[in-house]
Amino acid sequence: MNRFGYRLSPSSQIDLDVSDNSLFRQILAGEPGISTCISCGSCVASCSAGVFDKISFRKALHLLEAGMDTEAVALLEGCMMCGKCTLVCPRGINTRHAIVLIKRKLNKG
Amino acid sequence: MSCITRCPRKNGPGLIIQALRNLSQELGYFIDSEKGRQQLVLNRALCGNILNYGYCVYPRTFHYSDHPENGPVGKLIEDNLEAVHKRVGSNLDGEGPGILRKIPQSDLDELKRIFDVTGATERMEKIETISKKRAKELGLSDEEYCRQIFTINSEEHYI
Amino acid sequence: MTDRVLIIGGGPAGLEAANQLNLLGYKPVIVEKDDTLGGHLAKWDRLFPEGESAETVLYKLIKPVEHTPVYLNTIVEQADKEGNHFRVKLSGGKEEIVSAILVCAGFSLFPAEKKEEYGYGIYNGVITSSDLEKWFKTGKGVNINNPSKVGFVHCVGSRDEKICNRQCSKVCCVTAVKQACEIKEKFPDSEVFCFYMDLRMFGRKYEDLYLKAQNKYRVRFIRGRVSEVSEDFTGKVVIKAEDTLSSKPLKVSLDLLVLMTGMISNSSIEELSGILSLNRAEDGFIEPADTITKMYDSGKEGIFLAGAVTGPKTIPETLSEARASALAIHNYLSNKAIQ
Amino acid sequence: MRERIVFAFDPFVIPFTLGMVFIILYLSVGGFKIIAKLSAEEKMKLLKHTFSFAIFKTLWDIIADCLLHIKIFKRNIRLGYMHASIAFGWFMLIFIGHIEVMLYTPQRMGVLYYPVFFRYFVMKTHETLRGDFFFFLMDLFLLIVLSGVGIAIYKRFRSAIVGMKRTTKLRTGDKIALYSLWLIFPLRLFAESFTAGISGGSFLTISINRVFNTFATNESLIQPVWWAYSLTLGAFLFALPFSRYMHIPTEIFLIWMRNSGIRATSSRDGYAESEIYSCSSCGICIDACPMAVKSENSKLTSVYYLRLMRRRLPESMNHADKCLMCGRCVEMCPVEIDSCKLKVLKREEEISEKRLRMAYLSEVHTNVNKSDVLYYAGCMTHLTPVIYNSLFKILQKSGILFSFMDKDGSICCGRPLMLSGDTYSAKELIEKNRQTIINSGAKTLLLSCPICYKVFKEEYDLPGIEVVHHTEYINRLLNEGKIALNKSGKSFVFHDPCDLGRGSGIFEQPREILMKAGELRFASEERGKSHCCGGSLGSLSLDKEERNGITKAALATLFENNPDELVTACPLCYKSFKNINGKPTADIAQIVAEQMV
Amino acid sequence: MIVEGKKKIWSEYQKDIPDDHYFYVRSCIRQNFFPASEKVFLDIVRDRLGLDFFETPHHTTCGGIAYHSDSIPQETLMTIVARQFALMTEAGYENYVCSCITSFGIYNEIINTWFHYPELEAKIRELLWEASKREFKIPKSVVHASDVIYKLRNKILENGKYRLVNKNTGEPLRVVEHIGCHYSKMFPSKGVGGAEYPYVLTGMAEAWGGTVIDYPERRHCCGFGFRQYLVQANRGYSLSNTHKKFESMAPFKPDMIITNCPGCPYFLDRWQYVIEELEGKTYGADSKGIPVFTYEEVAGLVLGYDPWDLGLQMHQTAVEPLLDKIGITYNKEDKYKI
Repeated sequence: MNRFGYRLSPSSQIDLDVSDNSLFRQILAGEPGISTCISCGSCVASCSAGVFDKISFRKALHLLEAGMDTEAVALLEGCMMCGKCTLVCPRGINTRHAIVLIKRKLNKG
Repeated sequence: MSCITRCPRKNGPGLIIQALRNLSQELGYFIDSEKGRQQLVLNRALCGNILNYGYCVYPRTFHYSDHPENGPVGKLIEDNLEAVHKRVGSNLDGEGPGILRKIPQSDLDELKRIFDVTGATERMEKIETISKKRAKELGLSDEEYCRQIFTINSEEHYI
Repeated sequence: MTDRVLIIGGGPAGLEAANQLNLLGYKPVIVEKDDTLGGHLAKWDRLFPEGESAETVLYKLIKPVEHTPVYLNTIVEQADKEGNHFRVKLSGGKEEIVSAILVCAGFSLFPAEKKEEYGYGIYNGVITSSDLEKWFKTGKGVNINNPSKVGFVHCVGSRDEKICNRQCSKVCCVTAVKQACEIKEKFPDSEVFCFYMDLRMFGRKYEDLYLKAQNKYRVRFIRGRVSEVSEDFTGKVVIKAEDTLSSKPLKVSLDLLVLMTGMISNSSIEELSGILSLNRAEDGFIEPADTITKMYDSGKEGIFLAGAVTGPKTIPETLSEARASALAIHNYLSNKAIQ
Repeated sequence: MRERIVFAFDPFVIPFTLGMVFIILYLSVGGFKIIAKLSAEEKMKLLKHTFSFAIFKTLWDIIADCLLHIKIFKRNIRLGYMHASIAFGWFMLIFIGHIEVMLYTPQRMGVLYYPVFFRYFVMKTHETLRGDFFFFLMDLFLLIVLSGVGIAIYKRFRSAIVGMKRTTKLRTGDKIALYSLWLIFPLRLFAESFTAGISGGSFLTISINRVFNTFATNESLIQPVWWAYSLTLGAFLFALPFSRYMHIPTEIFLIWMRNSGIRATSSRDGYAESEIYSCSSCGICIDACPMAVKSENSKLTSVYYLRLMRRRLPESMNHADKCLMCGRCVEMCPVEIDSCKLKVLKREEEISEKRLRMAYLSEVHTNVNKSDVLYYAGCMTHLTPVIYNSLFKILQKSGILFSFMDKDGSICCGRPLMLSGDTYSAKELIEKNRQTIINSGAKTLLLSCPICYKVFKEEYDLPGIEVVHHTEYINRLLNEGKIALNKSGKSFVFHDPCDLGRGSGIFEQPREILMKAGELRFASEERGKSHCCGGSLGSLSLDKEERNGITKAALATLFENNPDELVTACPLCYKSFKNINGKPTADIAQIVAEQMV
Repeated sequence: MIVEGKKKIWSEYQKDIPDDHYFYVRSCIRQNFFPASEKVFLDIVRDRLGLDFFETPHHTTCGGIAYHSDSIPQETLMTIVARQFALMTEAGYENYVCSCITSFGIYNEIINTWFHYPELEAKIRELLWEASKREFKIPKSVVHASDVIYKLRNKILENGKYRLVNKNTGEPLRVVEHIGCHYSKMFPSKGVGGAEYPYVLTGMAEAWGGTVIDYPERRHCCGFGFRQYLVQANRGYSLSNTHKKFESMAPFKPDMIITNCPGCPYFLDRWQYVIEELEGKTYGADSKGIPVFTYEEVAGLVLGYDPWDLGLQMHQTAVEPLLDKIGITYNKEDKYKI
């Protein structure tokens, strides 16, 4: 630590002019349904992994759209792909497809 | 307090936070959080200044070592405090009215009585006793404990 | 002698009531404080949910009552009950003897400059939904050239204790989504944001409009009330809000910010309610006798209510209330005739 | 019979010879490449298989599939005859050709082209019964092949006669190979007929010789006909690797490898490559695929996938993602290409980062109380509680103690994760479930979801524990008399869930149960050919409308003989049908629970 | 920017500021870091303008910082404030002026709380009597010292020697006005010009010839945050607030910053030094930092006081560039002569 004993703490504010949500746009191209998400949380409520781990597809979408890719993917890490979220989604979004696309895009670096 | 101007339901989020902090001190939960533990150094500094000098902030207790951001000018002011204050016309530790005057002991006693009567002293003692207990549990001397709570920031507050 | 009925307010409610009263054989008289009929509808471009043109709707309402006597730029100055008639003094020295009065004075749009933190009237990039509607209709009023980023702020002057209008104005969410689609239609490569607290798309086909805005036009809906608006060095409007769904504060600079101003009670209603001694709620809207079964009844004999004077309403609701009041007047006058 | 041409060579043989050399080289290089890509263990299997008695079964399979095409006969007799006649007929022509060379001109044994153009190089000296016999055979098989080619030509214009609604369009490579294939045998006929006067022939060639007597014996015409024959042969051989007919040689190679137990491990190389080249683009899988109910999706069926994979084009990913993994095309494919496995492998290659993802599993402690029967609902059954409630009623009635493994939230069985391509993380789930099951000390693992059943059966190593689906288990309870059903007047149709029927081979048990519960009616397509319900987790990218379309198509086949109630045995099928089916839909456990005595 | 829009809002927030007879209370922070400012204030109002500003030596801190750092409960704060009012009542004054914005916020908050909960006021009266045998009356009006200077801004201009104008280019200086959060954010009607566009400092700057910059983060907090600064571990948060403000005002290239709360100049000034040390980044036209002043210092400069009498040597960010811009004569040597 520097001689002052503290550092400039980074702002948690997202600047939409600068944030790069290219990953979100790629996923959107692959699964256009995610643009119709109304954040009702049914997916998170029915999530099998949600019982054990902090996993939230809804929040991941939001973080992705704000360009915070690493935090978004960290939320999807424990997904078991069981597909219950797709079954309960009132907007009929293929959430499982979106999660696969995210996992694939992420590994390509 | 910018939140008060903006709340469409006329609430005061800032005041609610303040009430919660007071509550956590009353019920003793403050000791379990990093920011809560800092209350000890705050009480000692602020209440110390008020009861001893009648000011919330007092130059003689505002050490450059604790406030390096005061910069070289701050260091210069601290090194020749009396001279600087005389130069700018303050009445440091002087009698009668004026800047940073010596507040008569009678007024300080009144403040002490106000502290006793309104529960401030009781609050300070509670913070002291609980903090001493925690310091002993952590096996730290009082000085080390204060140093720790004064400087350590786990920095997981902005995720 | 056929009964004459005074209709205060020449908006959609007044026009429809006049038409119905004509059909029922009465002689309605419309008093309108502005210089044109149609109220806010006349200043509107397209209506939700399917974008019908406001002009054609207005034409359909005005056409059947073109022969009805209308006093423009006139307000009611005094009205006293004489037996079962009313002697009504109108501004400009005119006078009418009528057997019933229908109050359909409508609503006023919330003056956006009262919401200081949104900078209406201070920053050029900030306009209201009615400004935008006027621009769509006439191209005049505000200048909008190819904005690349447009923001819509919901609940401006509604659901806000600070400006004493705690109620929801019902129509601005749908209007915002409609206008968002219209902006994307006109400027396809613009980015459109909607800042909302709750998206109240309550009616039929409104959800389809919302769905279209989401997947066809890719309007970005952010749940968070805009806290303040300012102007950056380049003249762009910078807004700050929190995306409460990812609990992250955010800021974005926009070329255009549209404030969805809500419906508040008509500015001239205070004086009118005094004249007719109607009882007003504390937010200024007139209280009907019974909000469920008797929306048309003002509680005073011979005086009836219709439309947004009793609270925010969509145009279909306003028209059906106008018809209900016309019928109520008919029942009132016909059984009065029996006595 | 003696040689007519001195050096037994004539320029017209060159195109054929070049073609033959080219195809032999191409095949050997391809074959070598495939074997090289196999793992050492797979190579051992190949060797072990070749030098064991099993090789005879492989030889029989090759004859049955590649020459006689028995599987296609089962599907459609005319289609079967067409394939068999050409394949077997051509094989016999080559085979007998070699015998003739061996008998009459043994010194020409090594010459590559000799057997093919035998009739040109020899002159008939005197009648021998043996000679006539061979000539007769050659003409007979030529006639058979010609009949096959006739049907093939006709089929190309009206494919319905062979029972195929849709087939694939021909690409340029296919066209060259096909048209040259069509020309080879008629030209051979003319060629052999023209020289029948010299080299002799049999009923076919001699009769044609006489018919065209005027110019048949004209010396100048013989050369061009043989040239044409050789050229078409050459053209066919050169075009072969770039056409669908490459499957002729590669299928033999494939059967040999498959029978020695080798399966695809990568999406493009090794065994997979031989599968891809064995696809004859026949298009049977287009009709088979439930997705093809929507015309755009028929472009995404397995045949097009294999084509794109063959040409290494990236668009194949869309096909791999959309596939329902229902296995119907694999079931119907005459060459038994496991395109589902290939597509899953393709998905696996997309998730390159193989690392631990389920860190939270270590902190999960599902305490399961000891009992013989352990019931695992799985994620889907949690969405359809009526199934496990009925099942519990049945178990209680038959006095069986059981414990509910994933009562408060299930750790997924791992199959959906594997289907999505992340087999590495799936192993973490499998390992966790495995420990829980083994620690519970159960003897039987009861499942109500076929998707879980298949993965528990294939991927889990559960020593001493019987994995059983609730249809099997209920049937056993009924047969042991633990429970009994009173027949209701209702008529049922049973929908075979893909993973239960095709996937795990359970067809009879559910039907036995339903026969005890009421009148069982047939669906137009059932058992191995049962239509996917549309809800399959196999597909990643199908959207809601497409799934509903598939469900409706499946319902059409199920309600062909309008039964009162549709019964299935999978929570996902149940949920997919329930929303759309007007008529009552139930899981088999429900029926049993309701009609239990 | 449509300036008339702002003027319309300013016209709605007319605050009545008494002309004379004030009971003056000092600010702890101002006395510590900008002592000269308080001296100049009294010098201007008493000597130059002859107004009656009474200061009793018995008044103490209002305890605001301790209250906002949650060190003392609300009753204690209220009793201390009650004692201050008692001193005023004993001195026979009715207009209360405080030099600190935090205090101004405290007084407004307490008076408003008592207004809504009279029983609390009664309880505090008892506690005060019990502790110090004093009686108090609620002041007729409570204003902040900057309101007074705002009211006298034109008088100061008349006696002024310099104006906030660039000497060589003749252009008005680009001034950033920063209003203390507790001035009008809690009670907009208590601030001149309301909470969104407070006019108290703008009025001064424009009266004395400068133009005010409206940058996006103009209403953002300077970062004091009480316990966010007093405890070293949290200072990172405090620093990031000021950093955000400077990043937002940088494109406008301001010449100076004028503030009315004592804490803000200390942080806006010192954090520039720390940002330069930590991030190596400086702001301002010639990137030698933006000098920060209290309104009294600016008033003093306009009136022609010697910069070193105004205590400008106690600033960390150099003020000389600005003095040269205005054309104020000063001699370098005795900047630090004590």
